[in-house]
Amino acid sequence: MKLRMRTEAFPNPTRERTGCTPGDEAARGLAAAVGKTGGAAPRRKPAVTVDEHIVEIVSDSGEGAQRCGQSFGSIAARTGHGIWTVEIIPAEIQPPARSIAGTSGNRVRLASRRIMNGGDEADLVVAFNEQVLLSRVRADELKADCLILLESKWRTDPDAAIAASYAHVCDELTARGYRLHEIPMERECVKYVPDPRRGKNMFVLGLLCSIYCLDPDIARAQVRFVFRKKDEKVIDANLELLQAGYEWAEVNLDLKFAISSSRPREPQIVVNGNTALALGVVASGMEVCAMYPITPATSASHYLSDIFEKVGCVVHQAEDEIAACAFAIGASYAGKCAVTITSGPGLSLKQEGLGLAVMGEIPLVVIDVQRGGPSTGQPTKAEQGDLLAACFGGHGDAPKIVMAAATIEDCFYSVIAARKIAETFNMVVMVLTDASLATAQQPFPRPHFRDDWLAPPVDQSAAPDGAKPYDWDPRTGLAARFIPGQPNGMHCLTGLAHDRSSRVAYDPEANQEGIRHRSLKLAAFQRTLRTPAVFGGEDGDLLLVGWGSTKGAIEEAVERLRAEGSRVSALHLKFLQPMASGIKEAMQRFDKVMTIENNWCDRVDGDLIDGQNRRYSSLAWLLRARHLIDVDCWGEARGEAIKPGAIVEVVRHRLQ
Amino acid sequence: MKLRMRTEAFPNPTRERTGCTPGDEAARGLAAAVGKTGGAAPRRKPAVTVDEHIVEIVSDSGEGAQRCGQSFGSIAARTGHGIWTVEIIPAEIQPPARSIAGTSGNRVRLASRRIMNGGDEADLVVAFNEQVLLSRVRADELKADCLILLESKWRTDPDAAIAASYAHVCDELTARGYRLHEIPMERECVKYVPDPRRGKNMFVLGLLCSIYCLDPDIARAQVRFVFRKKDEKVIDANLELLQAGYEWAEVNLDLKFAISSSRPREPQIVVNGNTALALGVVASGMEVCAMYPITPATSASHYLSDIFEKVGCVVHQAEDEIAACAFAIGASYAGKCAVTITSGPGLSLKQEGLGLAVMGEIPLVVIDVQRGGPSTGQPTKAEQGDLLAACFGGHGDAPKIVMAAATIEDCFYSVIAARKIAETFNMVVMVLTDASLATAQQPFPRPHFRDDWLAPPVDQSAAPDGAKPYDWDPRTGLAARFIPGQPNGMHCLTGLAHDRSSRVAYDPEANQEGIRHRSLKLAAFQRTLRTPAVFGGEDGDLLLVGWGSTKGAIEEAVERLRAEGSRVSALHLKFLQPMASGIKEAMQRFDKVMTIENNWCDRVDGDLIDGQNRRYSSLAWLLRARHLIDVDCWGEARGEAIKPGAIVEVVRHRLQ
Amino acid sequence: MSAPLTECMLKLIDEEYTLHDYQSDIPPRWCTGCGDNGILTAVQRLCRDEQLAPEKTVFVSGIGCSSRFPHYMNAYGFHGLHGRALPVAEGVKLRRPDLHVFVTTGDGDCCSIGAAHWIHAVRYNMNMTVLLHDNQIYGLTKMQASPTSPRGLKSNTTPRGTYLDPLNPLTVTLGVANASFVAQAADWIPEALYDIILQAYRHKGFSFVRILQRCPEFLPHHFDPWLRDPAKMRLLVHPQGLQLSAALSKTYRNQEVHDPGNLNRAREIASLTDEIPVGILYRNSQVPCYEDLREGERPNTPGLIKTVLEEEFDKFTIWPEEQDGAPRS
Amino acid sequence: MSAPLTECMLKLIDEEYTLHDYQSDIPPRWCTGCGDNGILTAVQRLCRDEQLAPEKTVFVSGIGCSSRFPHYMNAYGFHGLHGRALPVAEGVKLRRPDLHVFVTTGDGDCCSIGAAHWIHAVRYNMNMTVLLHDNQIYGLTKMQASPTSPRGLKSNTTPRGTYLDPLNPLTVTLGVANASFVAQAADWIPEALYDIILQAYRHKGFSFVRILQRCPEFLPHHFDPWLRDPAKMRLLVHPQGLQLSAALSKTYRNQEVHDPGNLNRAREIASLTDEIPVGILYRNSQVPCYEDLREGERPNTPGLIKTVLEEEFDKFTIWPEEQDGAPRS
Ligand SMILES: Cc1ncc(C[n+]2csc(CCOP(=O)(O)OP(=O)(O)O)c2C)c(N)n1
Ligand SMILES: Cc1ncc(C[n+]2csc(CCOP(=O)(O)OP(=O)(O)O)c2C)c(N)n1
Ligand code: SF4
Ligand code: SF4
Ligand SMILES: [Mg+2]
Ligand SMILES: [Mg+2]
Repeated sequence: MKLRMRTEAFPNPTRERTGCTPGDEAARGLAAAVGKTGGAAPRRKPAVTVDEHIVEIVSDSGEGAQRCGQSFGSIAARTGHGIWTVEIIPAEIQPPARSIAGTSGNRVRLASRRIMNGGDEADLVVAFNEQVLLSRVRADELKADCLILLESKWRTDPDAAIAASYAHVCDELTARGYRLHEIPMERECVKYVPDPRRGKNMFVLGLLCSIYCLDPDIARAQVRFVFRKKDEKVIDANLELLQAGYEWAEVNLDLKFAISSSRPREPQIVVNGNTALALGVVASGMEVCAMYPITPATSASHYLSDIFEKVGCVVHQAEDEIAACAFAIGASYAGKCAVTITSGPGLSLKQEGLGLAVMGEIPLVVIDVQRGGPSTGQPTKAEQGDLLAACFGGHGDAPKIVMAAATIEDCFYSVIAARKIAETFNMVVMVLTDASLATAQQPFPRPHFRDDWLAPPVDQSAAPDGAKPYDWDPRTGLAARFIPGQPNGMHCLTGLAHDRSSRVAYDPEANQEGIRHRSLKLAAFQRTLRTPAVFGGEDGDLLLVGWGSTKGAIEEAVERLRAEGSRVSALHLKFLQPMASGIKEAMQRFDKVMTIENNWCDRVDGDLIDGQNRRYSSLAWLLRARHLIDVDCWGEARGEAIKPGAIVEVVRHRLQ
Repeated sequence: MKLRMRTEAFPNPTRERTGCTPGDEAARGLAAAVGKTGGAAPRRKPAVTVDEHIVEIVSDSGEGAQRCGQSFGSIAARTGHGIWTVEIIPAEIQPPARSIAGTSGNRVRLASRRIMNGGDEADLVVAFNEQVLLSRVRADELKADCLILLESKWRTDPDAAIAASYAHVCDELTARGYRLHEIPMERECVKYVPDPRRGKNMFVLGLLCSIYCLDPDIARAQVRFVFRKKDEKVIDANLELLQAGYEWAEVNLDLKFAISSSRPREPQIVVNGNTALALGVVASGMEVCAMYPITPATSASHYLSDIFEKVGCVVHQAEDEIAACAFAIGASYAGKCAVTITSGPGLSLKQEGLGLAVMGEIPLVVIDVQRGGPSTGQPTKAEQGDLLAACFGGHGDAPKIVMAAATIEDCFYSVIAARKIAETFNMVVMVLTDASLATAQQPFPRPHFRDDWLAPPVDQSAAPDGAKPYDWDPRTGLAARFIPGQPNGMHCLTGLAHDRSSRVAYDPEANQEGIRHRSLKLAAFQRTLRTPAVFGGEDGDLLLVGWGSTKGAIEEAVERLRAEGSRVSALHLKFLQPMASGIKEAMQRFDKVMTIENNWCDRVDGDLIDGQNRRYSSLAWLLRARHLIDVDCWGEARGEAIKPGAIVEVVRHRLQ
Repeated sequence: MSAPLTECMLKLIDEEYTLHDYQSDIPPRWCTGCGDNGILTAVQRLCRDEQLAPEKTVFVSGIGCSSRFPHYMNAYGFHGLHGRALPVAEGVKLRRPDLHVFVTTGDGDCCSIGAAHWIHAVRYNMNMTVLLHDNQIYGLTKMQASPTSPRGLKSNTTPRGTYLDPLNPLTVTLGVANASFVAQAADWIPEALYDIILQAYRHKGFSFVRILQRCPEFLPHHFDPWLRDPAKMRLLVHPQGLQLSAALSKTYRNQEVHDPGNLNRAREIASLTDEIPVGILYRNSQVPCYEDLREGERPNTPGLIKTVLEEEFDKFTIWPEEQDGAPRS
Repeated sequence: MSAPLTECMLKLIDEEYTLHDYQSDIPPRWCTGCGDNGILTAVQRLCRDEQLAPEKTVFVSGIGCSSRFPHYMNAYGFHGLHGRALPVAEGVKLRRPDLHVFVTTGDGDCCSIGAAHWIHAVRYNMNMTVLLHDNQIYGLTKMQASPTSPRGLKSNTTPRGTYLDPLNPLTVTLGVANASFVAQAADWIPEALYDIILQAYRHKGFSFVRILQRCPEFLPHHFDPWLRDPAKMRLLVHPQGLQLSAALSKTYRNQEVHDPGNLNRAREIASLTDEIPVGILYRNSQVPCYEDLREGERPNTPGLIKTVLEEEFDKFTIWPEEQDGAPRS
């Protein structure tokens, strides 16, 4: 059995295109426009060439910073920059205005090359009020000398307290070295629209296009696209605001950055991880997705609900996760391999059902978009806390396959692979992603549809004479299963211990025979896995091992560290249970091995924690048990993606 | 904080008493009786002195073999023998008569010394028909030269097929070397009772008392006790049958075994593991047990339902396991530390609830009487399959304490300890037992009640000014909790990430602070644990490590192996998460370390299984990860207690 | 278990399934006198009379004595998890309308641990026949109280008697939106049992039949009052409902003409405590089935999947320079 | 959050709790115009008028916008798991009859994932007040259909509209044995809301109040038809039920005199689809409370525990030779 694994980064042949080229058509058009509006003639501004920038746009939720950021990201991507966008999600549904907990927006990292994570602190932030700005300062998300573009209207706010707070924040931040630019956003917007609060975000988009020398045609096309469902008047108004922002920046701002870009040779798609998952479900040929709403998995189901019916398939919102799991099992049993999508708490509830699928050898795909735990934890935040529960969560001996998506592209292909594995081995396959992949966007090569992604049609042919539903192959543990409708295949599937004929097995031998063969399938599958490649050097002082969404950050950290001369490499695992062969050998080529995981492990600093009681990160635990190598770990449970810079820091420290 | 741990075997001062003493009062009385009934004068029979015997009584279910066996065990115990009884439970609720799946009965191991497990194959079996006898032969439960006492009526059964089958089985078994004695049980019984099928079991009890020279007074007292709720007529009839059996054996059987016995100096109680658990719940001072019926945990709840109301407490049968867990959490939250009792499938369902208790730091005791898994598996059979699910089952980082009861006595004290730990650390404490402890009986010293077993009364005093509900101690992670009714302690407990005031925590720091402290409590508790003692020698060639119900079998195997001269020792763990310090050092003193567990691990014999994919037994996995020692494992998933002989075999083989 | 292929071939010739074709080679393992035996017989008769192809028939159950049912049918069986039979059956039916789906469940399985699924299954109204084997006790786990156990019943978890009045599965079901077929039968009136199950099977939608079932093992004389005195059984008769044979209506004189279309009266009848109503309490053929509402207009062919995927990809695509740089809307 | 001790002392002197005493220092974080705000106000008024000691009052909830409720009360709060508020509340109440227990839950929390617990909580009839905030949508998770969403409602999981008729929480509750208090209120009639919650609180038993609650964020105009046209609201009035102020009965002329003792009529009223009934549908003060039925005759003192344990030990004891070798019965 061959599976198409798409873990390696996609080779990205490009043609170079650098510097700000105000000479081009579009810009001249705008310059002219600027002329027309009779402002001062546009000054020729030298664009500072940078390799990358991280830009944040933050506002109260509902003010459209998210849409602005996403559009900015798309424009940058279409212009040919490498991008990675991260949503800044308010913790509350409807937080009060100008509140720290309510900060909503988007972070866009744009670079001259393809990038695989959200990067470190921001270089430039656009804030709609000083409170949301503060929340980013407090969270240490801004570079020390970060550029700030702040709505200036608050300075003169009728409410004295607000005006004071605004002034105070401005003074403090300037004092602390931030480069503050106050911008009369609404004052400018009212010139074009009645309610400036709603139009602001497009004005800001214009500003940013000017500052980063983005192709105005693409910008306009993007705005049209965003408002495609609205009528012409709305579209025109927003185009006007875009232009106004662009002009205002050209005239009033001394900020221009040139980031070289190169349009890819082949088409790319820009989606977030959850959208990629949903597309993967469609592409896998599965017909049923049974789910119960839960953050952050739900948005995948939302998008899937939208498109799945177009291919005649069903998203079933069940009464709870247990029903969703049972429903999916029923559909799979009847020949329609199904998927159930959930997040941590849902995974805990499905454990019993998963055990039944294991026992009955019913193929099933389970997607867990991990969030902050334990219990209800931090529903909107990122964490990699469910690995051990995915491997060992159910009672009894219930072997499952556990894999994790490492990139947004991987979310798409992982689902297709999972369905194939599930139906080839009649097993439960878990796909782990997390909140950081769920909402992050990044371009990747547009997939080329292949028929072999799809499930074959349900077999309804008669079962051979005397064939048994669990006729386990002694070498692989595999058995053909009979699907309702197949003449001659009638049997009673049961969660009780059973023999090859699916009859309840009371004697010790029959029980062990079943357990042995279900376990054997995991080994059989393990033999099909390729040893993952080491990123960096084949040997050295330190090997960082990771899984899931941390891949981009870890590899970027490795690049930086190697650039400094450290002999650090990285190994990223797609399959966590079972694991590919050769991992031990890879680890042995390094003096130290450490996992980097976005989950908790005890720090050994306190006086209580020692080798006898330290609780390790999940992957470290698995590697130690399997390979008896002293795998150290470093992890955070801060509810956000790990930054490459943080990893660099940790490694520098460990290597001292 | 000091906890009373009762893992070490109890010192058992005794006075010797050996040989068969037909000269004593009781026996003379019987002899006389024999005379009266005009049978041949009782022949003086030399009693073969043996150190121990394993006796099985098997019948169709409903024929009373279980009652006979239990009584036999109690009489032997009261006579001063060491005993261990094991129930032989039919796999079906109401199996057809004379069927193999329907075999019901009891196995009694009686010895001259205290014994801690059910031993190996049987020396003598009493069977009510040849089919149930066959089931024991097939299951390899009988010694090669096992003595068989078989009801003979089938030989002349009107149904030719039955008579034939009977004759056939008799011939075959005799041919195979079993020592068969055909006994006209019913023919004898009809002399005393109208329905011999119902009285048979007491007749057999009489036989056995004669064969094993048990004190007739004690036998009679036992029969009176068994039928204490029945009227005198019933009691007398059964006493007559007892006597008849005794006489018949004295006259017609050439079998007498003398096993030396010694009445203990202090009172002992004889109960099974589930009864011990229920007594432990009462003794722990808990007031609420919320459960949902599930085999094999239910019988504990049955007995508890019977006695708990006498102390004004409640067993609540909830609508399902999730509700049972939530109900217990509610009671604990309100100051009444509660217990929820379940088995594998229930544990899987409770995972989400347990995560909440961890997050809210609500003390909770969870008892899991493990059964055969996965899924519905083998509900009535023994397995140790839930260890990893107990440790890692829930999503997110949910540290719990996991302990296992090693003996029946330990079932009692573990519950008391669990309640104390739970309330001292505001944690979830899991107590693992299994089906083999649940139904096995053995005498242990009658506990001396202590007030400090009980929970202190609920604190309703006002909370100190400005005190916070989660004011974590930076060194131990402990925080005082406020219980409803305490003035000044009002707060909103939440499953969301929260700060010291129990307010929803949105920022990274607060989230990590909570996770860190909840994890720290595990380390703080770990520091209170004593290093378990090695059984056998302090160093050697092989260390066997076990947990839970396998203790008796492992240690007996070690005794035998050491008697052969092998340098084998055993280490038994009561706490699995966290584990005591010093275990690594103990393991390092041996050339090889191997766990013995009643759960599945891949055999390395096949061509597919290798070090890269072998699935280890649960404890082996934990020890390998923690201590990086190449801990091997051997386990079975045969649904029954592991036999000391099996362990001896395995070890001999590994040591070659 | 599975009849050899040759036999199947023969079937195709003389088209006739006999009772034997529905009996698995595992002999039923219920206690003698257990009501489940009678229900099994009735269902096997139904399959024979309706000539259901065994390979097209699926029996889904949970866990319990009653849930052993599928093992004794020669058909596809799914003996799953305690309480989860209904969602499994829904999953089976959703994309396989060609399959005849039956669910056998117990009073604990359906009304206790499975209660949420039960309520929602009624609302989904998928086309399946649900037999609630209500023996008012937990049989398999050896006699614990069930939600339908009468107040005061002594059981192993209630040695001094249960504390609460029993849950009434009929009134609960009749309180749920989209209830489309609700009936009650008793295992000791096999003729009515058969007729009711037959109408349940023929009803397109979620047919819920509560069957009062004897458990001689644990509640030997539980239903004696009703067995002894037929007058305590109220038979619901109606042209659209149950019609009694002469013999039956001679024994059971306590009859009520009840129109299964009358919901309010159905609820009143369901609420009877002393008398046991037998018959069809409610039927509404107008309620749509979830599987029909969710049926795709077009079959999910590879071609269709490709088309839709490409459409979606287009929305998110960045085209190379050569091509139009603008996103397509 | 917790008032300093001194303040508590003062309380003991002038005995009077004010509204302020029930407000936590966390400002409610619901959307402006969210019906939950009105419910919070009504409950805080209730606590004030009934002078409930904050430390003796416990608010238990599940997960959802509505389940944030306990954070905003100055009392003990338990913001637990999605769907599990009721069993938690039962556990709290069982051994602490001295505590006033309230449950706030949502239509998804109670009627979807929590449905089994809901059915059984009604049957247990423990003395607590349950407020079902029914906004007919999943709010917290951003607009998915709920079981009570009207058919055709477009939501994120049903972009083409929901497929089924809504579940009716009133008819379901009225179908459950031991139902003892069932009422309906609407957040936009605060006066009736308050009166109904007050009677619910004063009823000894499980008081179930379904509150139609506006969710302006996701269903801005959802209840407009009923808001615009008071005639579409049917107010249930009765000496034993709701009594309307002159003002109220002037606006809401569509009134029915309904005796809360009449179960059959209650079920009919509950089944109304076009009109929204407001008031007390059913009340039965005779149903015993589970916590009373389970109350031990004797308190579990160490002395009693020792006595009972020794009794039990005796049954299983083997005495040393010196003592009587016979088991004690
Ligand atoms: C999750 C889970 N909980 C509990 C059980 C144990 N169990 C098996 S059947 C059953 C109830 C049986 O009663 P009922 O549903 O009425 O079926 P009956 O045996 O009476 O036909 C229970 C509690 C289980 N198998 N799984
Ligand atoms: C086990 C579990 N499943 C799902 C969720 C996600 N979730 C949180 S609230 C909610 C439903 C909210 O709707 P409702 O109960 O009506 O409350 P509302 O927000 O409308 O007040 C869901 C599905 C969860 N937190 N836990
Ligand atoms: S225990 Fe009761 S329900 Fe189960 S098989 Fe026996 S009689 Fe039937
Ligand atoms: S989303 Fe709806 S229910 Fe939730 S707070 Fe806002 S308005 Fe209220
Ligand atoms: Mg039952
Ligand atoms: Mg809602």
